[in-house]
Amino acid sequence: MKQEIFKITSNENIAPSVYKMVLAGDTSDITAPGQFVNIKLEGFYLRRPISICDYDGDSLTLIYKTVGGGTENLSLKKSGDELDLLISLGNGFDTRGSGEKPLIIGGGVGIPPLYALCKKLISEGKKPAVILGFNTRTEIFYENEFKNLGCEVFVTTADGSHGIKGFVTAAMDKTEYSYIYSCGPLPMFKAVNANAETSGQFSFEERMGCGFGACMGCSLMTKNGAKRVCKDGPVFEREEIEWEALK
Amino acid sequence: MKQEIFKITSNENIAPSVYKMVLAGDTSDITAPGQFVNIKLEGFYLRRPISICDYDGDSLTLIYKTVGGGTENLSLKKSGDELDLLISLGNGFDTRGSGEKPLIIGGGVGIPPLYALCKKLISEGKKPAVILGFNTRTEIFYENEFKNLGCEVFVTTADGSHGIKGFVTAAMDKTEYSYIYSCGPLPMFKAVNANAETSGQFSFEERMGCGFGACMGCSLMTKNGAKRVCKDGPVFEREEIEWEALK
Amino acid sequence: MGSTEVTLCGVRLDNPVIPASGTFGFGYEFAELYNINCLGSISFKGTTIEPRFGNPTPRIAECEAGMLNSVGLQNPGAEKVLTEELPRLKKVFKKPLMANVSGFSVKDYTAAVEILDREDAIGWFEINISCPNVHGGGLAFGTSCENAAAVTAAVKKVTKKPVLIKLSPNVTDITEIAKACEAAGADGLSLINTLLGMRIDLKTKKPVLANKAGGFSGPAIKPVAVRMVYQVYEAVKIPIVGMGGISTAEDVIEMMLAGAAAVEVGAANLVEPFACKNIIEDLPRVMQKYGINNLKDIIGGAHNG
Amino acid sequence: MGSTEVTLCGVRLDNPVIPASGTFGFGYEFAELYNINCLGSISFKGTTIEPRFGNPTPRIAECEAGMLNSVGLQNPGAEKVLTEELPRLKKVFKKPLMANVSGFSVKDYTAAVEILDREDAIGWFEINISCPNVHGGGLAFGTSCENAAAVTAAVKKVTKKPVLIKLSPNVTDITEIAKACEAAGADGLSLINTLLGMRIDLKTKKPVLANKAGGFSGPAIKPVAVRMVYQVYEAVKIPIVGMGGISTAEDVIEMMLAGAAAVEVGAANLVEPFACKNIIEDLPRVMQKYGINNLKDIIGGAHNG
Repeated sequence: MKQEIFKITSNENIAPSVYKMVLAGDTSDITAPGQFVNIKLEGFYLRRPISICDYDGDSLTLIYKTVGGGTENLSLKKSGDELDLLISLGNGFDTRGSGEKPLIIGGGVGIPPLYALCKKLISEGKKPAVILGFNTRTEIFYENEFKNLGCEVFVTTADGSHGIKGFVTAAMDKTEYSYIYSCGPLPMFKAVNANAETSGQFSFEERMGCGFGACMGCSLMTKNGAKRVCKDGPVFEREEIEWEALK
Repeated sequence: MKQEIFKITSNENIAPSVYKMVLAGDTSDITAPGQFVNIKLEGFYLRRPISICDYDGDSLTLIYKTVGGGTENLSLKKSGDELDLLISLGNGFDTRGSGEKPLIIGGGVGIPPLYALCKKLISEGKKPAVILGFNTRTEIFYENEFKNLGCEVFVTTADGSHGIKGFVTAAMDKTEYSYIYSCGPLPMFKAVNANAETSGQFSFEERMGCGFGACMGCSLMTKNGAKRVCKDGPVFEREEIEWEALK
Repeated sequence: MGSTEVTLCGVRLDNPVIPASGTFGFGYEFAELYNINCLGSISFKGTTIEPRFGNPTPRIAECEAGMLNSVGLQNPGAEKVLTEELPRLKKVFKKPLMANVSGFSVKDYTAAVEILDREDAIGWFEINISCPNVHGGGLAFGTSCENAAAVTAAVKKVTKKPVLIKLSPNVTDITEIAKACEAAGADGLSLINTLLGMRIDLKTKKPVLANKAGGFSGPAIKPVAVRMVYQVYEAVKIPIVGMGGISTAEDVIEMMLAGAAAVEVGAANLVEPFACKNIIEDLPRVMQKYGINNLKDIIGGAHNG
Repeated sequence: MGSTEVTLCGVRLDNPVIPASGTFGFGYEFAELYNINCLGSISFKGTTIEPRFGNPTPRIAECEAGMLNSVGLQNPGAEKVLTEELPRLKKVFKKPLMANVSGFSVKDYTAAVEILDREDAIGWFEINISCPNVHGGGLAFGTSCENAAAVTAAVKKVTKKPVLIKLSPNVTDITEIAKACEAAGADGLSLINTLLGMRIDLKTKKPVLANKAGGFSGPAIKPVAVRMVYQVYEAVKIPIVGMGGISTAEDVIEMMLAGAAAVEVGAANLVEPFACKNIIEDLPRVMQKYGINNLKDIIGGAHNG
């Protein structure tokens, strides 16, 4: 973890209530896709944790949804504004055990961290397939970005207005897979877990105090004991998750 | 009283820790020199009351000293920034009973509201004399501005580094006067009162909650009962002040 | 558009927003700024049987997201309030008023209530047993169940108007005091009064307030207020007027969900003189945003399920 | 340059800045960021005799100028703290530690203290009788003079190290509890623990925290903390560790003027991981600004004259 000042390069609305922000700064501390940053915003006491969607040596892409005052404030930031970030928090995804054809399953604003993961898997010579779940056509984002990486992409919409009608699980039998990587809401996790035929990793969300393991605010009880979502997670292995206890 | 947004035209350092800010906006609510504005500053709960130094139809001059976080914040504001002001608070000076040759006595950052007063007295055909008291030469401001109005100006410095050595009282016998107008620290008020040979008005300062008479935070006991410095004052007549009780 | 109407002890209010005693004087300063008849009611400046100047100045200090005051119940006394202040206030405000009364003995309270009771425009009494700024005064009543009950019972004997008791948050268990007041006949409760706080000036190295400590109000104290309203709602059946840091329409809804039948807005009036008006005008929008049709339906809503 | 050295119960500290229990874990996360040997001491994560997961999540909520937590004393239990956490912590921190201990019975406290007492690196015990987040737990001790005294006396019997008692602010009169602890043999007092607060989510219309209420910390509570430290300083002779919203070097000085011999920094560590380091580095500048040569000379300075 480092504390770094980043400068906003762009901040645009890409879907209803969903924004894409690109920032310039030192990203050398990032060790894996699936890590997140924690952003200081003037007038808000707690930082706002946002998962890293993409990064290279000196730039960072964040995709976030406006769900309250903090993220609304973030959405008003302009190109040139500076932000105080704690960068590269959490464990991120481990790509070592993915096999040749991992399946990436993202729901709504759970999708962003899977983009950098997908790029990494491809760079390792693997052939990930991708399922992106949305409620409806208008909410879709990043379908083309994933397609442009060259992977097979299935889009599901709950109302059938685009792609496959239904939840992400409706696409899970459309492709063979060696492993699962997932990020999204808890009900989706449970459905994915119920349908999964392989091991996998799931990236969790929880209300956080610090974001770096100090306050124990975001603990999750796992089969290996209490874990901090912010520090020991946010990514947990399918086998260690206490599926029955999740709510 | 009105709540108005003003835009800063300039904000410059004119003496150690003393700033002059000019703002553009609707000043039509001002009824007398000696009134003040109450300024909202992001990050500070209470507004900051600052006396009006000068005004015309669409501009306002404030002179203030940085004495804490709020005024330091104010000193960092730039031309073009907007401020939320409650404007024309307090009673201001009454020029009706001043006679032909009123004496204006200001100490340090008590001086600013006396400038608009001086202009008004002159516009009424009176011939005010002015005593400006400072600790030392480097702290002096507005000596020339008062001189440029055409009045007789005496400057005193406690260390004698400029003008008459001593406090403002050291200049009170240098001129005849028909009335006194004074603004400055309490010890100066007491000295002026002890030396005064006429009636007069004194502009008080007190820690305020609201600045417009609602909270009773800044009350002053006078011979006419409890008065609110912000609403019934800040200007009180020499005869109504409980001089013995002041501390 | 949804309805903002609520009822407090049988008296209807157009909306639940009431400026809190001590932050709105007797209303005139605000009537210069806007038509104050948009308010649900007004809890006017705390009145005592005798006139009071209050504490020495400075009696205001700034805090992070709030302020301290140690005004100490400055007021012209019940007789002058009745004969001078209320006639002026009634010219600019045409709805039932809330009469905030403080005292230093049970007799002080009843004597002031008896005087003010002659005024028909008073819809409720709000008996302040929790002022932190008077030595040996109201706060002693607010921290003891017996004393709180004694004041409540005595005041109930001298007026037929609904009596609300304003509670102190500076206690170990506010629900005990609340239950004691209810048992003694209180028609409702107001909470919270200010927390007791202090600031020290680094330059003078002394407390900022001449009285040393003072009452802490503003958004900073809202979480304590919401918690106490929530607790008291579960402890009593009488209605609660919730207050403590309310500055926005969202805050009003949060406090009502915790259990408040109406709310008071305090410190916000001092830094934003249009605060109550802005909140009232913003309520319909915020109600719609959160799917609230009828404001009174959400009272205590956070306790369901 | 002035001296920041202070003494707490006979143990010297390079400076009075101590991260507060529950906001600094066992220090490793911060040791990755900076050399934590700049700290005066560390009050490590509250330890109980048995391992605890704590309360259900969500257990964090944001407030104006502060936050709520309802963590509920998550910790691996005294034995594991002794054998696993402290050896790791001692690798990165070479000064006397403050051992924060919680419990649900007098025996819980003494059992945990007996285990930790084997660790020479522990300079003080800080006995938490005020955690607001455990039902029937520590807070019951913190709101009763008898119980507070009983815990104090029992712990004093099982250790020779100085014992500080951490007090709850959620009481009518904190000086009564303070005096009871002093009379029972406490070597010092820590205050304040968190205020009990609540936030309600307007979308779900339920409390944000799964546990409903939680402990309120951050700059918002500083005026309450300063007031209580000031009051307790006049009530007891034993030293006080002051805490509650401290985020800057100015806050440290304000708290020491109120009567604190040392201070703890809590919530600030969570939003600004370098908070303690920044405060310590800024202290000499702020001391100079306010004419303070020797930091220990200002302890209780606001009471003079």
